[in-house]
Amino acid sequence: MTKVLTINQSVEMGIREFLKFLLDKSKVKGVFTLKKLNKGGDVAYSLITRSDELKDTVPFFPLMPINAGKLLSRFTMNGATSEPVAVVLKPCELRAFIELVKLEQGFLENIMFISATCGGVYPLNMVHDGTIDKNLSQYWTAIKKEEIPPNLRPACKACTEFIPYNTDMTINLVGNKTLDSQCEIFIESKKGEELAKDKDIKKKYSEKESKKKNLDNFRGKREAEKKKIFDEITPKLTGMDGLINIFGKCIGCHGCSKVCPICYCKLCEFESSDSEYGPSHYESELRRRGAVRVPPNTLYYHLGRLSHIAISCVGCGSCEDVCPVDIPLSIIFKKIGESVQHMFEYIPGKSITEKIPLTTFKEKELTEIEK
Amino acid sequence: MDRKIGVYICECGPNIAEKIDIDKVIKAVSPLDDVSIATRYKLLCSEQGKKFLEEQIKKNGLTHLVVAACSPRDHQHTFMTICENAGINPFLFQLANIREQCAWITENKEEATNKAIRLTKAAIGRVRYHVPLEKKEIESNPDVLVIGGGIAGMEASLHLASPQRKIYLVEKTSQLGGVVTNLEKTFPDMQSCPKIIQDKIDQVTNNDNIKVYTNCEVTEILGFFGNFEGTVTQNNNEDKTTVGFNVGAVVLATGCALFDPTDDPNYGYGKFDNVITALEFEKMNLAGNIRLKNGKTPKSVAIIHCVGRDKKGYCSEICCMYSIKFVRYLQNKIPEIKISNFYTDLCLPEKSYQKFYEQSRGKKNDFIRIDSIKITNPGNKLTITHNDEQGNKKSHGVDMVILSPALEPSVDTKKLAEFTRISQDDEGFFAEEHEKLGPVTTSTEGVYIAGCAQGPKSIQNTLIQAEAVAGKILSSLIPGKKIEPEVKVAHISESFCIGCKTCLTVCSYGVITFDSTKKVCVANEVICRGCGNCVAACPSGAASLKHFTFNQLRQELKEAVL
Amino acid sequence: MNNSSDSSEDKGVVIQVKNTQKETVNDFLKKAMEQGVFDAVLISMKVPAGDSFAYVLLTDKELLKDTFPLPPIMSVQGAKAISSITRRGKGNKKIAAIMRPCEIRATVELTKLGQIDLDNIVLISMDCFGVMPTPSFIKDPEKSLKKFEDAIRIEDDTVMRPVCRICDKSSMVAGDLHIGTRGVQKDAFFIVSNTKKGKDILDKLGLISNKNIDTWLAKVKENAKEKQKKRKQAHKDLQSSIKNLDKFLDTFSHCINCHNCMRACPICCCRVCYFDSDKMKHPSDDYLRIAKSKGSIRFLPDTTIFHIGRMVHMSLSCVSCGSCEDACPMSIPVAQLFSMTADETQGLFDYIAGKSLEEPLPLTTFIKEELSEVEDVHD
Amino acid sequence: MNNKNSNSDILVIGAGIAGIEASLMLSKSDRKVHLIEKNSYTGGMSIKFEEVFSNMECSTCMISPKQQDLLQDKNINLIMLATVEDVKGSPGDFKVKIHKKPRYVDMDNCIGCTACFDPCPVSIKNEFEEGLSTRKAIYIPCAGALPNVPCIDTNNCLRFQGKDCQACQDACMFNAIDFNQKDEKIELNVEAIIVATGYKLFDPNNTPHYGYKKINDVYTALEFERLYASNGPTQGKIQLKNGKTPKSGAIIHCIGRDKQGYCSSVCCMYSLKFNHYLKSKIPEIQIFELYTDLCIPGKSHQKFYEKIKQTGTTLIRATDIKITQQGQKIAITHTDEKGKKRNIIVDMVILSPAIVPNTDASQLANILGITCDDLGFYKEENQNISSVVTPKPGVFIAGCSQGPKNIQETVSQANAAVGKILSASQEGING
Amino acid sequence: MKKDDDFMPKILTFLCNWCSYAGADLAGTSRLKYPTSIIPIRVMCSSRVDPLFILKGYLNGADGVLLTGCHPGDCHYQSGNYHTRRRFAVLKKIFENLGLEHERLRLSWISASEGQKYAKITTEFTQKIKELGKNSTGTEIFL
Repeated sequence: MTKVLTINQSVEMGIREFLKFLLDKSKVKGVFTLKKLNKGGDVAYSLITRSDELKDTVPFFPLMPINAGKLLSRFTMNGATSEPVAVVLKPCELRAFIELVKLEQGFLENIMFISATCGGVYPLNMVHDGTIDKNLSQYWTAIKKEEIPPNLRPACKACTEFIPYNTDMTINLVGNKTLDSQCEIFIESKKGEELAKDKDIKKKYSEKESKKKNLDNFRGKREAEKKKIFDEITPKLTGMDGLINIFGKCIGCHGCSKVCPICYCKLCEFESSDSEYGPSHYESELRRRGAVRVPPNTLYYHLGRLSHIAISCVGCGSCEDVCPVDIPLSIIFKKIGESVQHMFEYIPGKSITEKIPLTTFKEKELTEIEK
Repeated sequence: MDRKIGVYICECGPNIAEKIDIDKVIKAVSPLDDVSIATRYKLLCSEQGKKFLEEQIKKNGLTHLVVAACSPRDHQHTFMTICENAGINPFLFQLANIREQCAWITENKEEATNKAIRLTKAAIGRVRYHVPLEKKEIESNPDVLVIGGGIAGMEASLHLASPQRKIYLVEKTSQLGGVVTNLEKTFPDMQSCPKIIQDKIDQVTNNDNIKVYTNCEVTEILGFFGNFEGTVTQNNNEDKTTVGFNVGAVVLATGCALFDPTDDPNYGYGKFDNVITALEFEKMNLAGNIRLKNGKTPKSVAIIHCVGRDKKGYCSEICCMYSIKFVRYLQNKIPEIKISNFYTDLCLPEKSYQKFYEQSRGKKNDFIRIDSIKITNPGNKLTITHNDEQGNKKSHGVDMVILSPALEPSVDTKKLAEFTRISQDDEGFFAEEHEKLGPVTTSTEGVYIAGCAQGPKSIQNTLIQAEAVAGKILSSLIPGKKIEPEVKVAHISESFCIGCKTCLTVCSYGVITFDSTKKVCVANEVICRGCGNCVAACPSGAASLKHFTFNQLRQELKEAVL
Repeated sequence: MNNSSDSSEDKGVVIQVKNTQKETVNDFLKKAMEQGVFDAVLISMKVPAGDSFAYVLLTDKELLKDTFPLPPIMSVQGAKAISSITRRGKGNKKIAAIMRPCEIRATVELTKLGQIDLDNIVLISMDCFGVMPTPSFIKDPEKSLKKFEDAIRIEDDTVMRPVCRICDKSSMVAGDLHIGTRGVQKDAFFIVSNTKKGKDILDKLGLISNKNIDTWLAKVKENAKEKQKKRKQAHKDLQSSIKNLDKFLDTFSHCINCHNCMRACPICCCRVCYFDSDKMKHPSDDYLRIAKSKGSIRFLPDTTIFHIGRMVHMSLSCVSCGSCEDACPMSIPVAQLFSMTADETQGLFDYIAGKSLEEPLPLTTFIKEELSEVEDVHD
Repeated sequence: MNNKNSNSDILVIGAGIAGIEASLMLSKSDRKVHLIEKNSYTGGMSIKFEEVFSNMECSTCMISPKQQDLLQDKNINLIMLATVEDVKGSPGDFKVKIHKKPRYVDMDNCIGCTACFDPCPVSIKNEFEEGLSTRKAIYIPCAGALPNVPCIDTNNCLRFQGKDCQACQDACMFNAIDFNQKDEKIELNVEAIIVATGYKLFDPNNTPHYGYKKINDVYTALEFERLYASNGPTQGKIQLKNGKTPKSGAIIHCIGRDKQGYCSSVCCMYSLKFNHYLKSKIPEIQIFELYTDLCIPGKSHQKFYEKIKQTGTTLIRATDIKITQQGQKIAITHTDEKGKKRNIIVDMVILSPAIVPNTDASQLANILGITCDDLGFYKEENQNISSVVTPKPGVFIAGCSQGPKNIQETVSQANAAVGKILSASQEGING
Repeated sequence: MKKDDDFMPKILTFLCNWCSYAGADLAGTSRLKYPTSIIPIRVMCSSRVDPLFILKGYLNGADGVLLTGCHPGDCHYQSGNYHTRRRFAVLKKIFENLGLEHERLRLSWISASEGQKYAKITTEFTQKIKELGKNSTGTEIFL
C-alpha cells in the first residue's frame, strides 16, 4: 500500500500543478525538468525557480537530450545544494545519479526525486528530423495500453528497469489508462510525504491508498523485446572479426564517453598520453602488421571503456544517441553490462548503500574463475 | 638526454651459456634503439663480475643497465648496488630472468634462446622508461601516544619512555591499572595482583618521561607514521579541555569487555540472586567477602565456563584457567565448600596450565562436561539442569553460581579503529596486520595494538604483546633517525584525479585520503607499501605506481609479445 | 614550405592513367616505396565491414591496392591522423600522406601548434570534389559510394556536404606535392611540386616537371571563383538567419553538449578542453542563483559559451573541413557557422589557415599598426 | 673486537621464525646481529609446512620474504652449521664461543645451480622429508630452501669416509666445493643473547599402542606435512605407501599429552588443518578426528573448527585409543564419550604429537647459565613479569623453546625479546 | 592445423613478486620443464594488473594471458588478490559476451612452494592455446 496523491487533471498538467505548488509554497527553491525551449520543439533540461516558467515544461516528454543523472552530478559536484530542488527524471537517469553519488560525483542532500514508470524515449535524431511531435500521440496510446511504442530507441525497448528506485515520488505512466484525466503521484519516502503535506493540499487534492500497478505484463514484453534485440546482436559478436565489423567505422570522437553518465573522469584514460603511440610504437606495429589504423586503438578504447564502466552501466542509451556513425553501442554495453552485473547480483543505482562491486570483494566467491 | 643502455648477459657458468645461444641474444638486442653495448660475461655476480660491470658502466658512460641473468630474487639487489657504485641511479636498471624462468625450464636451446631474446628485449623496452628514484628521508617524532592505562599500556609505556622519547598515556577512567586492579591473584602461579599492578602504577607515575592523562579520551588522530597528531579531551568537568600533541606512533591498549550474560536467559543472570559474573566474584573475593546476598557463606558453588562462547563464536582462552583459579580462591577462603565446574572443553593451552588444573582437583571439586545448561530458582536454592556426557538430564542445587563469560571487544574499539584507519576483525577486535607475522602491528604503519584489544589473552601474553609493541617501536622509530619510506610507491595526479575514491576503497593501508576542498584523492607516499592496487582501480589513470608505471609495464609487455 | 601561389612553378609532371586514376596514384606510391623514397604511406582504406573508411599507415606495399585515396567521406580528419603519428616526435620512417587540401591545411596549422612534426612526412594533396555527410553515407554505404562516384564523374556537388559545396580551396596547393585532376583529360593527371621536399621527390623518381599546367590552373581558378561566389551568398544567408541572439540561440538549441564537434575538430587539440575542465564546474548554488535571476535556465547553461568560446579558440585556424558537422548527433550546421566565422576572423589578419607554414598564427604575433577600427575613439 | 661498539652486538640462537624476526628487528635498529643456526638452512620448523592455520596461508610465501631479507641484511652475520660452546661474562659483555662446522661449499661462489647433486653416488633418506624421500650426500633439504646453497653431509659422503670421490667438485663450475674447509671456532663479544632454538615433536615410538612404525600408513604430523607439501617428496600428492589414494583417514590428537603432562596448545588446530589438507586433495575422503578436549584458543580459531566440521568430518571425543593392523586397513579401537567401546577402520592414520623440548635444550641451558623447567623447556624468570626473561640477566628466550605456542605467539615473543633488549639500552635508562 | 607443432604461442604471464614469481623460480630451480611460451612480467602484487594490461597484451598479439597471484587469503598486501579476482572476472565476462576467445585469458593462484603447479598450469595452458591457434590480433590492421 502506497500513499497516493491524486490531482484531477492530466498527468502533464497535474505534475506541473504539483511543481507549481512546490515552488509557490517554497517547499523547493528550484525545479529541474525538461522544458520546451522554443517553438521549434527543442526540449532541454532546465532549472526553474519561478512558477510561471513551468508552463513550457514537459516533464515526461519521451526524449532524453542528455542523461539527467550526469547533469545532476554536474549540478552537485562541488557540494550539495543548500536549498531544496525537485527533479523530475527517468529511472535510468536516477540510477545513473545514484551510481555517481557512490563515486563521489554528486550529493543527494536537498534533492527530491520525482520519477515515473518509464515507457522509454525516442532517439535524438527525431528532434532534428522533426518527426518526434508526429509520434507523440501514438506514444501515449501505446503507453496506456502497456505496449512498447514503435520507433523507440533500442536501449529503451530492451529496458526492464523501468520502475524507479530511490525516488521520493513516482508517477504511474505505463499502463495508466487515465493519463489524460488524472495525475496520481505515489509517495515513496518520508521526504516525499513531507513535501506533499500542506494545509492547502487538502482542499485541492484528494488522498487515497492505492496499490502500485503491477507491471509484470509490460515487463514481459520488454523482456521479450530485449531477448530479440540481444539475439540480433549476438551473432555479430563473433570475436575480433565481429568487433572490427561493428567498431570499424568508429571515428574516434569519443562522444559516447562524453555523454555517458558513468564516464566521469576528468581526462579519459584513453585520451591521455598513456594511450598515445609514439613513433617507435608505430614502427614496431608496422613491422608486425604491415599496416596500422591511424589514429590507433579503436577497439582498445571501446573494450577498455567496457571494462571500466560495464559494472555501472545503467543502459540509458545516451552513447548510441550521439554516435555519428550509428554503432549499436547501447545494446552492446547493455548486454555486456548486464552480464557482468549479474555476476555480483548488482543493479547499478538500485541501492545507495550497496558498494560498487569493483570496490569490494567477498572472500568466498568466483572460485570457479581460478583454474 | 641520450640514453645509453648497456646490456650484459651472464653466462652463469654453463647454466645459461649451455642452454641459451647468448651470441644470438646479443645479435638480436644490439641493434635496438639506445642500446650502446651488448655483451656477455662469465659470472656477473662474482667479485670480478661486479668489478667488470662497474667499470663498464663508467667506461661506456652508460645511463641505463640491463642484466640478463638470474632471478631478481637472487641478485637484483647486487646489481642495483653496482649501479649505485658506478654513479647511476639504481632504478635505471632492469634484470631479465633468463635462468630460473628460461634456461632451466627447457632442454630446447633454440626455444630458450628465443625466449631469452624476448625477455631481454622486454627489459630493454622497460628500462628506457625507468626514471631515477631517490630514497627519501622523513623527519620523525619519537614520542608515543599510548591509549589505555591498563597493564598493557603501562608495560609498553615503561619500556618505551626515555629522556629522548616522551610517552603520553591516556586513560579513560580516573585511575591507572585497568581490569587487573580487580583481581586478587594471577594464574597459574597465584601471585598477588595488587602488588604487580601497584608496582607498575608507581613506576609509571614516577617516570618523568611518561605523562599520564586520566579521565581522558582520544578524540582525534591525524597524520602518519613518524608524524601523528593526537587530540585528547578531558572528561573531568562540564567544559571539556583538549590537549593536542605530536607523536610518531600510537599504541592501542584499550583492553576488552566481558560478555553480558543478561543476553542469555538460560543463566538467569540479573533475574536470580547469587548468580554473579566472574568479575563480580573477583571483586567480592578481593574485598575478602565471599557471601550470598543474604549475608551467609555459600556452601556450594557452581562455576560455569564458556558463557557466551556460542554467541561470540570463539574460545576466550583464559576462562577455563580463571575458573580454576576461582576454585583455588574458594578452597582457600571456604575450605569445606563444594565446587562444581561445568565446562564444554577444557582449554589449558600453556605448559604449566594442565598441572594447575590437576592440582586444583579434589574431592569436593567436580569438573563436569556438559553440552547445555539452564539455571532455575525453584525454591531457595539455584538449580542447575544440564545434559551429561551420556545425554542424561541431571540437576544440581547450589547456593551460588559464578558465570565465566567470554571476552569481547570494548566499546571504544570501533571509534579508535576509525581514528587510526585500521580495521576490525570479524569478532570486532582490532585486526592485526598479519595473523602470524604481525600480531602487534596493524595495517596502518605506526599504529600498534597490545593486549586484549587484539583478542582474548592472559596477563602473561598481554605483557608479551606490550613488550613486543615496544620492540617494534624501538627498532623502527629511533630518536634522531629519519624514516626511510619505500620509494616504489603510488602517486595520484591531482590534475587527473576526479575524486571518485575508488582507489581509497581498495587500499588496505589507509594510504589514500580524500582532500575535500580540492575533491581529489591523495596518496601518502610515506606509508604506501607499493602494491599498486589503487592504480589498477583508478579509471582515470590518475594513480600511478613508481617503477611499475603504465608505460614501463606497457613497454615490457609490448616487447615481450612482439 | 613556401607560399603556393607565389613560388610554385607553372610546370608540372604529367602522369598517364592506366586503368583507373586510383590505381595510377597507387602505382606512383608503390614505385616511390620501392625506390625507398617513402617507407610508409598514410592513406584511406575501406574498413573491413565496408561501411566506412579509415586512415591506415602502411609499409606493406601489397596493401596499396586496397586503398582509397580520396574516399567519399571524411571519417577522421587527416591532420588528426598525422598528429597521432608524430605528436611524440618524428619517427625513422619517411611517410607520404595522401589527403585532401583541407586536411593538409589543418596539418599545417597543427604543425604550428606543435602537434605535428613534418620532418619525415611528405604531404601530398589532391584536387577535392568534396565529401558526403558521414551520417547520410553510412545509412547505405554501398549506394552512397555509387552516388559519390557518379557525382564526381558529372561534377555535381549536390550530394556533398554543405561546407564542401562552398569550398573555394578545394585545389589549394599547400603540401609538398599536389595531384591535379581538375579539367585534365581522363587519361592523365598532373603532379605539381610545391616545396623543395616535393621537388626532390620528383627528382628522385626521375619525374621531370616540365609540362605546362595552364589548363589545370585555369580550371582551378574558375572553380575557386565560382565557389567564392557561392560561399559569399551562403554566408550572407546564414548571417541573416542568425542575425539576432535569439536566432543564434535557436540554431544551437538542439545542442546537447556532447562536444563531438570539438572532438572531431582537427584544430581542437587540447588534452582537456577548457570547456570540459574544472573551470566550467560551478557550485550548485551558483547555478541556482543564476536560475533565480532569470526564473529558469537551461541546464547545463554552457551551450552558448562553449560554441562561441570554441570559435574564439580555434576559428583563426579553422580550415572549414566540416568534420564538426559530421560528428554532430543533432545535425546542427556547426561547420557552416564556424567556417563563416573563420572567414571573418582570418580576414582580419589576411590570414588563410594552413596556407603556409612560415606565416605565424595571428594570435602569436602582431603588427603595431592594425585593427584601429576596433578601438574606442576618444573625442 | 675490543671496540666498544662490539658490545652492542646481539647473539641470536636459532634461525627459525623467532630468530629471524628478532634478528631483522635488531638489524633495523642498527644493531649488529650474530645469528647462529645449527642446520644448513634457515626457517626452522615452519618451512616444513605447506599451509598454516587458521587462514591456510602458504607458509613458504609467508616466510621466504623474511628469509630473503635475512640473507641480504648487512647487519646480520648468519653463522650456519654452528653451535654455541661457551658463554662467559655478563650483560653488555658476554664472551661467546661458537663452533662452526664446515659446509664444504663456498657460500659466495655457489650460485645454487645444483649441478653437484647428480654425480654424487650416495643416496640416503632425507631427514628433512622425514625419510619419505632420498637425498645425496651433498644436498639442500628441499627445493626452495634458503640459502639455496648445498652442504656436504660428512657422515655419508664417500670422501669423508676415506674413499676417493670428488664427483661433486668435478661437477661444480664455480669452484664452490672446498673439501679443505675446517671447523671454525668463532669468538664473539655481545651485549645480549636471544635463545630461539625451537622444539621437536614427541616421538610416538614412546607410545606403542598407536602402532607407529609398526603399521604402514600411520604417519606423524611432520611426515604428513611433507606428504602434502607441494615441494615435498610426492609434490603434494597424498598417497598410501602402496601408492593408492586413501579413502578414509583418522587424525589422532594429543599424542603424548598424558606422558608429557601438558597440553601443547597447537595440536588441535594443526589436526584440524590436516583435515582441510585431506579434504582439499581428496574431497570424497572420510575423516575421523579423535580428541580429548578441544583446545582452540584464539579469536579466529573456532571459526576454522566450525568450517571443518561442516565438511562432514566425524569428530569423536575418545579415550583408550589403540591402533592395530586389520588386513590392508587400520583399526582404531577406542572408548567414546558415552563410555562405549568402538572400532573404526581407516586407510590412513595421522598422529598429532605433543610439542617437546629440543634434544639439546638442557645442554645449551647449561652453557648459557639458564635453567629448564621440569618439562625441559627453558624457564622464564617469573611468568607474570615476562615470559621472555630468564633468571640470567641479558639472556632472553623466544618461541617454542620456552613452551609450546603457535606462530603468532612465537613472533610476539621475538618482538618482545627485542623490546626488552632495546628498552634496556635506551640512553638515560638505568637497568 | 598441421603447423600446430611449430606454433610456439606467446603467453603473457603476470606474476606477483611474493608468491607466484617465487613459485615460478622454484619450478626453475627444481628443473621442472614447461613450455617457453610463458613470458613472465613481474609485478609487486597481482592487484597492480590493470585489466587494461591484459586487454593491451591481447590486442598486441599475445596468444594467451595468464594472471597469477597469491592464493586468496595469502596476499602480501592483505587483500589485493581479491580485487584482482573481481577485475579479472569482469574482463573475462566481457570477453565471453563479445565472442572473443576468453579461453585465452586465465587466472591461477600459485604459491611460493607450487613450482609443480606452475609448471603444470603453464603446460596445460600452452596446450590449450595451441589448440586455439594463433591470436589474430597480432596481424590485424583495424584494431
